[in-house]
Amino acid sequence: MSLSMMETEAKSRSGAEAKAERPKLTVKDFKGKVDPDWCPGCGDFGVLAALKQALVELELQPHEVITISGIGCSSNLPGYINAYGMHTLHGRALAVATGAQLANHKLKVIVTGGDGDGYAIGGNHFLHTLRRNVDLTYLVMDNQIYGLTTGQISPTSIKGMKTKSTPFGSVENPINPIPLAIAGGATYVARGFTGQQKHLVEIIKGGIQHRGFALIDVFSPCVTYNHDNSHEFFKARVKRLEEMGHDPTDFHAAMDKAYLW
Amino acid sequence: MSLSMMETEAKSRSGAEAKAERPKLTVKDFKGKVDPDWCPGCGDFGVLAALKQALVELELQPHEVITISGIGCSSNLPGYINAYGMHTLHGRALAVATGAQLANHKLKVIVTGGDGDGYAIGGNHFLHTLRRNVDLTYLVMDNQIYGLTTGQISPTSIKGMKTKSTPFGSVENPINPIPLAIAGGATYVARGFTGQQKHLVEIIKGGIQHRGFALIDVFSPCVTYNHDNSHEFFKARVKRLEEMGHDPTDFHAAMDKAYLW
Amino acid sequence: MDKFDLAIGIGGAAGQGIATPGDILARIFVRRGLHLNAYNAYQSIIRGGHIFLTLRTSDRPVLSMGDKLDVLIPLNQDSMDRHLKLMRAGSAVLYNSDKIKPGAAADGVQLCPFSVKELAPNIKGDLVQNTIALGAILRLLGVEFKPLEDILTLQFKRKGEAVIAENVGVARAGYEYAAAHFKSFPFSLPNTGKRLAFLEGNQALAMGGAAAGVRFYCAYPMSPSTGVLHWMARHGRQLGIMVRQVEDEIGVINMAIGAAHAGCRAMCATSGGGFALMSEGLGSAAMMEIPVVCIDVQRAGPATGVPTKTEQGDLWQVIGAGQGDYPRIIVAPTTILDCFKTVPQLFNLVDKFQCPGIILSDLLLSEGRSSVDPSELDFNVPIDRGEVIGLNGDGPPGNGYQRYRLNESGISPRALPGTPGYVHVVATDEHDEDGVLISDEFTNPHKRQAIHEKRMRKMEGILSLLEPPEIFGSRHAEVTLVGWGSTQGVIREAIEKLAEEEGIVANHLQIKWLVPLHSEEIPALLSQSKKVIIVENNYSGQFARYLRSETSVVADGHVRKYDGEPFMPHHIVEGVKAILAGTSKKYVPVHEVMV
Amino acid sequence: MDKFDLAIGIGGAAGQGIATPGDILARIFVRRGLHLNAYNAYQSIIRGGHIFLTLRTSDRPVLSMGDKLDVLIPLNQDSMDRHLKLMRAGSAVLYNSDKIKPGAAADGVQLCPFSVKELAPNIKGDLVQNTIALGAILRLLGVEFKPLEDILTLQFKRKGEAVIAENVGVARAGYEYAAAHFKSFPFSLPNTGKRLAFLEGNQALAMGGAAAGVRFYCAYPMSPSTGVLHWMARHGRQLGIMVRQVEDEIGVINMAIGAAHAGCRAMCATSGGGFALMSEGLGSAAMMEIPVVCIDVQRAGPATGVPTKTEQGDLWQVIGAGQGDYPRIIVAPTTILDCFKTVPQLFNLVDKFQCPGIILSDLLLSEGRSSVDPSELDFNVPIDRGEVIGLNGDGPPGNGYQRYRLNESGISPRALPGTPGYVHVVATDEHDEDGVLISDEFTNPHKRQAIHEKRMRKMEGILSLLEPPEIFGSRHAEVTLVGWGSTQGVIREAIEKLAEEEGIVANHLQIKWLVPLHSEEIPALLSQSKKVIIVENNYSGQFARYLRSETSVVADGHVRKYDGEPFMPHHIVEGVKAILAGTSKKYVPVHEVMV
Ligand SMILES: Cc1ncc(C[n+]2csc(CCOP(=O)(O)OP(=O)(O)O)c2C)c(N)n1
Ligand SMILES: Cc1ncc(C[n+]2csc(CCOP(=O)(O)OP(=O)(O)O)c2C)c(N)n1
Ligand code: SF4
Ligand code: SF4
Ligand SMILES: [Mg+2]
Ligand SMILES: [Mg+2]
Repeated sequence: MSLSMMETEAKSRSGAEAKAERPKLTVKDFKGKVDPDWCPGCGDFGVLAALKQALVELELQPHEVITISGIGCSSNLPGYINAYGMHTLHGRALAVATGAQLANHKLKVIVTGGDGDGYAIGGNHFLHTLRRNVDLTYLVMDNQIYGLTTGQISPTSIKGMKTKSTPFGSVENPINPIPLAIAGGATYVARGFTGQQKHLVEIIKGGIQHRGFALIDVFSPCVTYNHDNSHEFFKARVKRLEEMGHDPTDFHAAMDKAYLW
Repeated sequence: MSLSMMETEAKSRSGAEAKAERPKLTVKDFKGKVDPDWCPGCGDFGVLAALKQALVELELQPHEVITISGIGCSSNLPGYINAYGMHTLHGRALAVATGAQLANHKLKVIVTGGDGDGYAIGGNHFLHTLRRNVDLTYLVMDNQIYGLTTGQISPTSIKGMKTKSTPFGSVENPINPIPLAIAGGATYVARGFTGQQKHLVEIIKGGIQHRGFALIDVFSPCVTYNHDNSHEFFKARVKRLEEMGHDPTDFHAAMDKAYLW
Repeated sequence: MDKFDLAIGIGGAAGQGIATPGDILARIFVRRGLHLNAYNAYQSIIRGGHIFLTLRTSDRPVLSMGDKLDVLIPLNQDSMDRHLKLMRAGSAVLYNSDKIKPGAAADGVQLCPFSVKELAPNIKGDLVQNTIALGAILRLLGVEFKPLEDILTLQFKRKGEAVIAENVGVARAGYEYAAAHFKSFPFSLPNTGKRLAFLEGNQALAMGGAAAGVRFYCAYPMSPSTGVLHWMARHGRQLGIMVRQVEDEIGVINMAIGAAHAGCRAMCATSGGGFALMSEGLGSAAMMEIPVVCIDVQRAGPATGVPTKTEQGDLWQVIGAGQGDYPRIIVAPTTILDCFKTVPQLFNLVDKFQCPGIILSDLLLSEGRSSVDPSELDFNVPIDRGEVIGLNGDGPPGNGYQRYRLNESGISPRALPGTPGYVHVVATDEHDEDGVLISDEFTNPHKRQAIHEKRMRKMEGILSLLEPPEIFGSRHAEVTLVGWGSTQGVIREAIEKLAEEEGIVANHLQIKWLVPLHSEEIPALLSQSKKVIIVENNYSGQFARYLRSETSVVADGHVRKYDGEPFMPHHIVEGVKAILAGTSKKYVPVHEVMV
Repeated sequence: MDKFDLAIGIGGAAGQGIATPGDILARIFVRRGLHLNAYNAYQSIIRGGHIFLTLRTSDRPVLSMGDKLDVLIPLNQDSMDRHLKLMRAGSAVLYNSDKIKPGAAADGVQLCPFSVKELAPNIKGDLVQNTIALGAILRLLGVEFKPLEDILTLQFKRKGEAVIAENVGVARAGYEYAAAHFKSFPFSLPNTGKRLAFLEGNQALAMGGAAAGVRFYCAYPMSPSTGVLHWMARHGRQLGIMVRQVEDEIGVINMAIGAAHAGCRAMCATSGGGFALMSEGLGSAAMMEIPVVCIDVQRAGPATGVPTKTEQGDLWQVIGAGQGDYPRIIVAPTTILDCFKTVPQLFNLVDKFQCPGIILSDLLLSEGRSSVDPSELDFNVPIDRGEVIGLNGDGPPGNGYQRYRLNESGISPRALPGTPGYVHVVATDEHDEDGVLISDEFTNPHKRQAIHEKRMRKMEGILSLLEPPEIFGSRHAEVTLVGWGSTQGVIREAIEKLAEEEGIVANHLQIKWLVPLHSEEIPALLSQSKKVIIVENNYSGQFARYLRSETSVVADGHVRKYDGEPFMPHHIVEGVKAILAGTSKKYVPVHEVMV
């Protein structure tokens, strides 16, 4: 599989805008009210860290940002970061976030959730948010499993995967969110991996600066319920497209790379 | 836009199976209990005619077929054909049809609906039916409008289209179901036009014979509420890929052609 | 002087252009200060089928479509056949004799045939018969031609002189033909001097939203609620209301919640099926404590049901919507004007109490039309956004701000995202005063109980602000008719009829505020009644059962209708007679006409 | 002889492996024919937090988790701190003294510290303390070591001799250390000679489905209902049940409806939030007249609420689910065994009456575990598929078959798709006897009324087949406790306590069949009661309000709990005392332990 970043209609915000002199903050300033209760080793720690880092580097302040999630282990993120937050219903984060963004364009709206939340029950909002191209940054902590409900297949689980709901192996083909998002009209699509923090921070910053909808699908291993797709599994397989000399604006290339996984 | 047909994992049924000698039927035998109450000139008449013709040519009998629809003008089709039928809730036809097919593999399940029913409210079932690849034939009467509710935008309405819900023009990008279906993992994807009956009959037959999920998106003009996409509009624009010498198994080519519209 | 009361029925197939003559007549009536009620019986079909528009006008407020027709204008044979039998002595039937043949008419019914071929020999199309009939009916009503000429001129202005001339000519032909061949009515159309407005229920709901300062409206089309979306889409721009059509109703309610959380007054509308899909979202709004208003325009159910027919069948759905107990307000406006007034009232309540509000309308109200005194359409209504921090710029320093601070009222000030110093998280999971989840690591039954009670305490505060219902009519009535929502007008009229025609004195209790319910006041009022009859437009007596659940009140009888058509006054009159006579405890009228 | 009744509490953090010793003890108990009840108080968290398992065993049926602990095994300091204060004279506390320090204990509480370092010096990992404690507790209970050795051997068979030896060794060390250092209980664990089974509620529901001949099961995971999916997924293959995880709950209910229409018995399960999403679909099943069963395992709401805590908060949601009036059956099983028995009962009813059926379980029942007499788990239950044509091959010639033929019972024979000669369309739009839509061109209020009445007539037929509820206990009781669904056991036990400890004679009425309700029988039964107290696990008294809506019965008092934890017997006892003493009409107990 591949870590990628593709931006059509490249309209990044001029860094300037953000630059109005404002207190220099550190990641500590974004520490939430409580510590994450994720399992030790959960990939989501890496996404949280990268998000905080990105916010610091973009010189955003806690009250300017709102993180909006659905329900899932990953969706608990808003409780672990010092910013405005909404912990909405399972699968509904994108719809709520769209409403919030349309109602207040000044908000930096960051949607944080899981593969089940976003691609299973939330699939229809996902499909239509892609084409609506509202200014949202969507961070999917993709662990190819339902973590919070203790381990069932998700839409990104590979065929044959054995889980509590598929003890004899999943019979369904997984979706690949990257080509799907491209075909659906997304204007910024990236894939990250919690094992590559620098790259992850970069694509999150890119997504937040991108004017329009940005999908960032992050391989974020579930150490408790998904032993097929472990940290090591990804480490062994991920490539960085930029390093592979990929031109982020070439649609075909993007489609090819999208299928590398 | 283009009329196309793409079949990966080409596992068409041997005509043989259907050939066990059985009464020769005509389209009259598929006439429903009541006549369609569609507006005179509605494209859906063409889809109904092509479907009946396809069933006749495949030598299927009314009791072997079940048409399953949601709600909409197009979704009224099951009432107009002599076959088993279900007129389910708006947007839910694919889910119901999947259940019926899984419960009785012998049934030829044909799902008939509209662009709003299938791609708007039914979008999530669409997305997941694509990858599930259950043996269904999905006929979408795509008129780029909500007909039954007297004219609002649908997900396939072109940007800028003026409707009762968008009197100043739609601000949203339409979805293109063809590339979406391909990226979503569909194994048979075709586009038809009610103005080209022979081709339409062929792709419907192909879809029914295809083992797995077949999406057939048919341009079926709404003469009452969509004057932007009229019969003439399509006539002037549709090309036949087969005539253009398109190789139905070339993925890239398919993706290109998919975007021809 | 005797009350002037005239009902005109225009019937035909979908696509025959019944709306136009209806609108023109309506405009002529209200411009003369006459009151009006219009009900259009139609079907979920674009062409064909049968549509029947009942236009009733009077010099006094018109409460319902009434029981009788004075004028019938059948635009095709089908409509003639369905309705001629209902026409009584003194009435007139206007029709195109080229295509339509009358059947047997009752004595004293004036048949007024006219030939389109003769009167408009060289005009093509079916619509011309409507214009001729228009001219003729105005003549029968003793109205001068001018008002019709003015309206036609206005109407076809964009189409140019020629079209105007043609239509005015045709109308005049009808007018003069009637003068020469038909007997005018013994009265002529009054003119009260003042001018009235003319409103559809959905339009009133949308305008009520505008008056309430709604800034975000989204919906997924669903009959019979779509009129609200159409009005908002057309007028949103100049009113500064963002309007969006969403992929489905789940998206709708959640998008509205997002907008509301960001500080907008947000509203959406749907019908029963869409409401079912929204029910989880409504509970989440109550849990996060975000104010949002949802309109459910009821239609005949269950499931897809009869999309173009009316019913009061969603009461239990709306009361039960969503898992668990949560605070919310449910209100059923009683008239089209009340639709307009209810929306701002409800927004002030949901903003104050930070909970969802649901308006229960129905097809009768939402797609019905009625005259309204323009002075009643007040857009400068009081607005109370409740305790909101950051609505107008930054708030005071928010040291130690707690979103869900426990208190007596159950209302904790809410801060809008973007406000410095008030950073917090709202959650659909159970949480503590700080918004920290107590569903996982910090599970705590005592905190759970306290915060749950805080939310539910709002219901007492809400009830204390709601206007209690009152008995309308004589204290010494033999029977009290109880209704809710849209049936107010027809019940009032039935009560008049009972007095006039049957010598039965009935009074009336109409319930508007359903949740919370005035469960002290209502039984107190009804304890004065000799008999109680509940009138509602559904099968199972949803309101009767709800009223009983809150008050133990058991009615002496029930009048129910669930065939898709609204009550006509005589249906209720017959029901009350049957019940008082003891021949029935539950009376279900039969709808005479096949519309 | 005095009843043997022992409760063991094992507490610690998620991930400390509390389940294993729990299961082992449970197995030892049921193998001796002892009855058992297990309740696991846990949280929506994968690691950390606090979990507390209460295992209660007796020589007589165990009705609830009870009020007291005889043995406490805290696996960490947190659990020691939370529970030691609850331990009373005669009880024992076993803990790893290397890591855990006791606080002040009440007199007569035996503290039983053991050092893992000493007893298992060269074994790594936290889990070893569980095994040592297991050995020790069995010694205190006067059980020989053999049964534990057998089970450990079985348990670790796959892991090989070494592992077996290690675990058995550690367990024996604990066993012997206890013998040497701790005082055994004055009694020893009885052995009734027979063997009992041990079942979780969700497992019982799934097995009930298998017994009923379910052929299609689909679901979207949602706590606390997911156990049904897991059981089905694991056993579906060999049972010939197709099992599918679907993209969302809307897909679930509609897929189940499709499978049911094709002829399978189809079932699905969810919790409140998922049920909200299914509500539209359930109404459509009733409209198309397709039998389907949906289980709602309630959890604390509203919205996401507290996913791992129990409540009876969905009653009104389930009663109101979906727009319009439609026939359906709602049942709340009263015990874990009843979960198993209810599913086939309900399937026979929904098949006969061609409507949806809803089972209301809750976390207490679905994730609770109880001993069951294996002979009670009868898989050869009577199956009645109702009037179905084409189920076993083709039917008789279907000349003029009408899917929705009107008749007395409201039940029209249904034909399965694929059957020659019975081609028809089922519709969620209103339709005539032929299945032809009457929502558009053919709108017809008379047909609408007739077919709506036909559907609703089924409710009378259903009621006539339901077993009416009965009063349990003395006819001359001072008070009747009324409950519904899962609270049966704890209410029964509270009644025993009231008699034994307070000299208060109470009897009991537990309602299982909720819709349709025995609205004649229930008030008749309660009219014999001196006082009526309704006990339920929610804030607003959902059952009390529903009962009143159907019967006007108003209870004299209410005991309610809505903090997420289930009732313990003494909560109800205190409530009844307070209400009888007149100090309170609505008693809400405080849950003592912070689990
Ligand atoms: C309507 C509804 N259905 C089901 C659930 C139960 N549920 C909570 S989280 C979850 C899936 C979580 O998977 P994912 O989104 O991938 O998050 P992860 O835990 O893997 O990070 C489910 C099914 C729910 N809360 N609401
Ligand atoms: C839950 C729900 N929401 C909305 C509706 C109203 N509705 C019926 S058909 C329809 C859209 C029809 O559009 P389409 O599927 O494109 O069919 P067409 O009429 O254009 O053939 C809508 C919104 C409904 N019946 N149910
Ligand atoms: S269960 Fe998996 S996803 Fe959830 S916190 Fe643990 S590791 Fe992370
Ligand atoms: S409204 Fe449009 S889609 Fe509907 S029947 Fe008429 S032409 Fe066809
Ligand atoms: Mg996941
Ligand atoms: Mg359409």
